[in-house]
Amino acid sequence: MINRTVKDVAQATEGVQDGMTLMVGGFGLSGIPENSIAQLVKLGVTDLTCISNNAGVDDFGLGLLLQKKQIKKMISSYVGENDEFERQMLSGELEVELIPQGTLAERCRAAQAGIPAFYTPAGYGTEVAEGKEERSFDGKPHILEKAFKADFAFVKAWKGDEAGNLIFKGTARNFNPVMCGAATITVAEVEELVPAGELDPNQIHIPGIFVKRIFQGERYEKRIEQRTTRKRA
Amino acid sequence: MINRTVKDVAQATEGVQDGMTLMVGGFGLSGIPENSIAQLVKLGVTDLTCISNNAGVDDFGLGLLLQKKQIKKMISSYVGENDEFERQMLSGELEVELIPQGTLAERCRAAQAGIPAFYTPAGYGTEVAEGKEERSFDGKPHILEKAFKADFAFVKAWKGDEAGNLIFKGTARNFNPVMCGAATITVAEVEELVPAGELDPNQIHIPGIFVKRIFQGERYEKRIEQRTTRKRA
Amino acid sequence: MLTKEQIAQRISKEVKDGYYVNLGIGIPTLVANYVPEGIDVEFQSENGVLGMGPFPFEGEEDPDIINAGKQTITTLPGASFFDSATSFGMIRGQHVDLTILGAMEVAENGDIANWKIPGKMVKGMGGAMDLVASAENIIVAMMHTNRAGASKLLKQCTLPLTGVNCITKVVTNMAVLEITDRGFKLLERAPGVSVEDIKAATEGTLIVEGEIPEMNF
Amino acid sequence: MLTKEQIAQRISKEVKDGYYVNLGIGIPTLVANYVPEGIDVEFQSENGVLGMGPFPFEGEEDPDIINAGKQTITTLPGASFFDSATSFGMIRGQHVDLTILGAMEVAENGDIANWKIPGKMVKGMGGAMDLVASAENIIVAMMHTNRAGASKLLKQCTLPLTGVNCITKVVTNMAVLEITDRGFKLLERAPGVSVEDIKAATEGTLIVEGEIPEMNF
Repeated sequence: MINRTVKDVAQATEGVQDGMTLMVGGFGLSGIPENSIAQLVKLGVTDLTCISNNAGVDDFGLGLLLQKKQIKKMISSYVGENDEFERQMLSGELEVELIPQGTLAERCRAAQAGIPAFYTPAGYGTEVAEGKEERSFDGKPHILEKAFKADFAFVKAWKGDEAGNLIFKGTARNFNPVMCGAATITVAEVEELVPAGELDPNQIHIPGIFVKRIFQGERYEKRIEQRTTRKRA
Repeated sequence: MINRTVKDVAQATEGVQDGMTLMVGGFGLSGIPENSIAQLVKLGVTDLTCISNNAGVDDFGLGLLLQKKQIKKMISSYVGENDEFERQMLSGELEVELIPQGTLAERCRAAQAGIPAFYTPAGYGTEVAEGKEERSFDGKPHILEKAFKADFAFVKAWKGDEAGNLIFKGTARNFNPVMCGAATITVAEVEELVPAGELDPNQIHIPGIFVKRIFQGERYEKRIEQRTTRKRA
Repeated sequence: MLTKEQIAQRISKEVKDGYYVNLGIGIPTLVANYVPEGIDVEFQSENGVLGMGPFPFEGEEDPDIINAGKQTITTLPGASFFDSATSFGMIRGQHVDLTILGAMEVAENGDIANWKIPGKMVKGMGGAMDLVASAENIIVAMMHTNRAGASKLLKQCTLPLTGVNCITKVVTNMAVLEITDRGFKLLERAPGVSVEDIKAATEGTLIVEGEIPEMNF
Repeated sequence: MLTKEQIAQRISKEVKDGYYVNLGIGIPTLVANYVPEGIDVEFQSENGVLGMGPFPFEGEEDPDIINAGKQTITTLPGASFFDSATSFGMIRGQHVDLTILGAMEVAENGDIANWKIPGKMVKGMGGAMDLVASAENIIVAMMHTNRAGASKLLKQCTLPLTGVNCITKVVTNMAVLEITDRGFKLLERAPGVSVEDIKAATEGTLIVEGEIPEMNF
């Protein structure tokens, strides 16, 4: 067994530098790597390019990095619900590249799986296709999309073991698995870190080979963005 | 819940016709859809094109279809361990297309995921690349490979539920998940079929949306190809 | 004129037994409330769940179980969770039978614009571009005209496109229309709305053939 | 001359702590037996397992747990199972640190041929083409010459290629050689084998610089 554990978030984020490209897991505020984000704020690294489906809210998630103006560019599919984001974007301080959500997921997966480029119909005939190669397959037009390149991927899982194996919970899974191994260094934080052998090898969502560093996170807030409920009958 | 169950293998294979292209899961004899293969023999359909990593052995797996000369063409990565296969191939009765194993898996996955084509380095500079587009990404040469098109996919899982959700066991997983939803009709046979709700939604390997028909198979032989053991100390 | 709830109710009749359905934010979300008993469907949400159920009871919300609108949800028996690449594999691979989404504009050739208004804050397309480029059966739920009274069913979209030649049907507060090679084919009128009213509110080519029935609910 | 076991033993010294390793069939499989204590490695098999252990005890064979050679195996703590697409994602995505495989021929530019002999029954390339096209660190384990005594380390491969410019090292029964821009660079001699012996058995360009040490085990 190859032990992938590091002792804390400080060790997990070693090597992150100004100007780097980071992948950050999560959908909305669900399944975001809370500890790693807090540490990036603490480190004060700047000029970051962040590949993440969303950009958090004003005071949580990637919003915390935006507050400190640490992000130079966001690559996302949807960036609503964040006033500071809007201010920086409209003032030109923040560069934003919007891409279709499925393309975002597949460009991560391509990086993970060593596929340099693939064709997708998403975005054909729209401004997303500008400057991209177009080609028809069976009469249906597609565009060529390329694998992302990133320096670090920060993901959050539910359980993990010393070998770096990960299990996710519910829809907190989202982009986290596809970002594992899609960057030079993948850092996984988990709610519960167990010894190797405790997880059923059949039920592992991401094998440890895709994870370079793993640690148990602390004090998960897991904020709910839209609390919707129904009344009991 | 959308119920994907059919009553038996006869109903599961309805619509299979001469000349069709079939995907068949399994690696060696591990994780092969034993019941569906037996039924295809019984149905006597011929001129089949089979996409399957291997071709079984003389008297088991796809070898049973080869015995009856039901297969016109095999698309595989490795076809050893089968004398009848060799005889038909050398005599020209059987057409064989050999492709790299990772490309085979990815062409299935591409079909499942609506990716018409992708680039891979596998096979560049070899006869596999003949007639295929070549392109370099970051200075590394790749070739363009296309998604498979198939009429039926026959897969075998360990457990499944009425909704068509599948869970695989050990390395019997192999090509089975990537063939689900990669053909017009996917037929899954399982060792144990349970009511919807019994499987943990976190632990499902293949969601039922990728499976059109599911049934509980009978009398699994699960033959071992290379029995290797060690002595107790 | 239909209310938003009535638009959703009318669209629910397009949902057939055995359909896997992706519902967009807004009116489409309401469709789930009107699917009749005996019609088995499963709702997919592109953030990674199939088999979505109703909202949770108060106190039972789980931050790890949400839909693409970031709302807390529950799951039904037979549900599954999966990652975003698998989720869009379902969508791109045409395993989802029906997609229902909102729009700012629809053109008579099936183009749709629903993600960007130049000069305004752009929030992004989310999964909409993947959905419209992939799905074979896409119904748009929208108001027939904008707040200023201008038609949203156009000869050509004026806003940046989300997808081209992709919409199959439009259900508005005034009518049900099918996109054909020749333009918007009027199928049904909302109760109390005349063909003339619909003509006046439709900038794109409107095809009216024979008697146009009133919707029934 | 080294035995097959000794070739495997020598290669085991190339396996570093923390490596994920894919072993081909034949001599490469034997390498697992020689990895020293204290070196933590995980063996990947391309049919879908990471963390392979030794063969099972008699009576404990499981037909659902095999390696790419179709042999029954066991797993160690920390192991995982996955599908074939994920498995080759590991390989193609260069997550596997070291690949060890056999060959029929290796050329001085790093080309390899190991899957097909024209006119003979062709069994297929299996995962070999993906492995050699993707991995950054590939060691070939082979005999220096064929049964007829002809060199298998060539200027150019004569058999259909498995991959081009991809091999980093070759360990034979006679020598350890590194593939460089200038050809096969001789690093070590097998005990009792002279530089002249190796020269005579190598058809490709052989680079001999300084004193060539004997391997030590």
